[in-house]
Amino acid sequence: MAEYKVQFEVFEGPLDLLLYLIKKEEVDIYEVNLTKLATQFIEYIDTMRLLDLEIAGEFLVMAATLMYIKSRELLPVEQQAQVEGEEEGEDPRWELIRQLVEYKKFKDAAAQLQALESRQEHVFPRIPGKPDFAEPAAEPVKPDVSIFDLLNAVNSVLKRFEQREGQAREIFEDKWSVSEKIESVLKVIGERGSVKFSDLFENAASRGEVVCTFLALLELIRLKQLVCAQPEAFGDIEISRAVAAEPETVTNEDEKTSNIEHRTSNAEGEDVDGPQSGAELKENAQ
Amino acid sequence: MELKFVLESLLFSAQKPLSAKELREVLVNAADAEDAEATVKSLAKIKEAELTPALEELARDHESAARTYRLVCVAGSWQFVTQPEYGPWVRALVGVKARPPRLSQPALETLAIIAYRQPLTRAEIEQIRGVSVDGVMQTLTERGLVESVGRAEAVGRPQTYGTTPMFLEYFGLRGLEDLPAADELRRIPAEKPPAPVTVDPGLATAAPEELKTQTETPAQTTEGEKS
Amino acid sequence: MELKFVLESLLFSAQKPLSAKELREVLVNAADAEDAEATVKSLAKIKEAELTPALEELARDHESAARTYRLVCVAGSWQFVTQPEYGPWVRALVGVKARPPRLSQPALETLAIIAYRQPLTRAEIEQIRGVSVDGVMQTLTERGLVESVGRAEAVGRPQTYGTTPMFLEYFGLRGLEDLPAADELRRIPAEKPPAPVTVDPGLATAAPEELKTQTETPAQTTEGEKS
Repeated sequence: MAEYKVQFEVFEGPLDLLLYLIKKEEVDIYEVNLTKLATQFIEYIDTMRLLDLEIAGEFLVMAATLMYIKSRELLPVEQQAQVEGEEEGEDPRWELIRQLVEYKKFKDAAAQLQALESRQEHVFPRIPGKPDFAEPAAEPVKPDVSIFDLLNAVNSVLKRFEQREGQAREIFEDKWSVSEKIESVLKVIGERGSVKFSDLFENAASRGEVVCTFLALLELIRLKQLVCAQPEAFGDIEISRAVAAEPETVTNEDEKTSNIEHRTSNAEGEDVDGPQSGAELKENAQ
Repeated sequence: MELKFVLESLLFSAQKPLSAKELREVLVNAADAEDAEATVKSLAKIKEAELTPALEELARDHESAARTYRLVCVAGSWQFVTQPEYGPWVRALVGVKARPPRLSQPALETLAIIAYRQPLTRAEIEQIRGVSVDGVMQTLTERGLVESVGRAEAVGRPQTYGTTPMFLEYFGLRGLEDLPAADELRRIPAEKPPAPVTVDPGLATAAPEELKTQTETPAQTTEGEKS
Repeated sequence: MELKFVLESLLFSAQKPLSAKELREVLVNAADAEDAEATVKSLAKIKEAELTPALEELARDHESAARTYRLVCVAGSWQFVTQPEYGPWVRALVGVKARPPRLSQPALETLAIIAYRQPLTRAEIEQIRGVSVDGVMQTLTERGLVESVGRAEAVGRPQTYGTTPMFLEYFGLRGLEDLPAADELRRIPAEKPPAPVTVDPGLATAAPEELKTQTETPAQTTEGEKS
């Protein structure tokens, strides 16, 4: 009885149970005595009922099919032929055996997949450490950020600084000059070959900057340093260096050393690792 | 510099599996380097289609070297893996492989049917298994092992299912052609005999005997394997 | 299971070089697994001294196999390495995969501050940005765009940061003097935080005065600043 119970739990369906019964008989599927098989199958169903197990509908359908097959076998030959004639050669025995053969193949295939599955648990890919020369310094990295991004960042810093401090109005005065913009446009085009018109203004932080950039472009086009092209109607204008034009060095008044006093503080951050020492500070200030 | 060795050095150093396409990109990139030498440049001309035979030869090399690792192609990407028998030690080094729980018997059966017979409808799967596959199909879909691949040209245009690249990865298969005994299982199922079966009077087992000769293919393939 | 092969499978799967001692630990750990089989258990008894001859034999095996990689021992640790002649390709592989993602906005802002104000301390950067820059500084350092260039003449002698040659390369600049003029940024007064707990207010401002001269011309400061 215990054996029955265990077996019932593992049957995937009526076909599975039939295969189990055939296996027990140790015969080929094609040689199985279907009448006997039908009897055994129905006995199992009865046992399942007896054990109060839930019987799936598929088992009952199969039981009915087997009963039908069994009953046909008991009919006289003439009547058998009659039944077959009605069904246009649809022999239920053949249908069942075909189904069992096919199901058996997939059951075997499933077992092979299972073997592969457990094998894969023991297969490990080689994941080496990064080679030594993976250090960024050795790698010529393609710039994926333009100088405009950097300028944009500068402007964000300024904007936020102003918001935070609510001061330094002169900081926000546009400091852009046309000559600076000429320089930066040339630099970008020298670097990239060509640039989209919109890209030049994409990151402009202020109206003043846009104006300066635009004037710079006009100036460069006037000086035949740059050419504009619009590959498709309403498309973006492409700006590139004019052919054979020597890049004119546009010198820019060096304003980098500001007159405004830099008041940098070195207030403690996490870089300060020692205790504060007034004496040391004084000494440094000397 | 022989192509196969260059490919070996790349796959040996790669941190993830690489497809023939990706390997070709690397060959091209290497040739693009400023200081690229003639040999490096020459390999950039190799076509993607030429890489596969070289990779296969390489895999065979490692197969015959019979060391503790192999070069395998899983779902179109090549990688070195250790042999499963060294799993207990490698696991102690790198930790247990993160893998979903093992598939249940019904799930494996359903998956096998889909793998070999794809694309097919749910009704077709159920016909082969003889039971409903609703719950199982949900599990397989959720685990990304099968997916809907289209619709059948049948009444109601039901969805058809097929396996995913994840299926290949999960079982460590190069492609569907790598499935065990694929030829046999993919064969179109035996059709009913052309003419009505004549049954020997009174003999229950006669019909199947008769059938065997008429449906050669299934008969041959399962014959002899007593179940 | 021969020891040498187990060691090979381990070194083949390892992400970093392993010493004989570490390898022995793995053998012991593997044997400690619940389901460890007899062979796995037996190898746990092997002494560290016995590993070295096995490793040396393994290295010789790979030497004679003459493939594109070798097993080498560097500073007492064993690892597989590709032969140098494949460097051009392996380097291209790294290049392909290591293409860095775009810099985030916080990273760009921090970089801008460093570029225009270098050398400066982390505290100064944070003061200008108004937020902590811990993660961002790490990214920038890892990407090789900024580096420590010295120490400030201030309490605790905090590290100062500046941009690297890589930074110039990254943005296509010939030098720092090529940075688009952004006087405003250079002019933002960096005050000390409102209420420093540990610093004597009178003294804290003194040191920055001193720093002033060193931060005026960013292009030049990196030279004389090393401490």
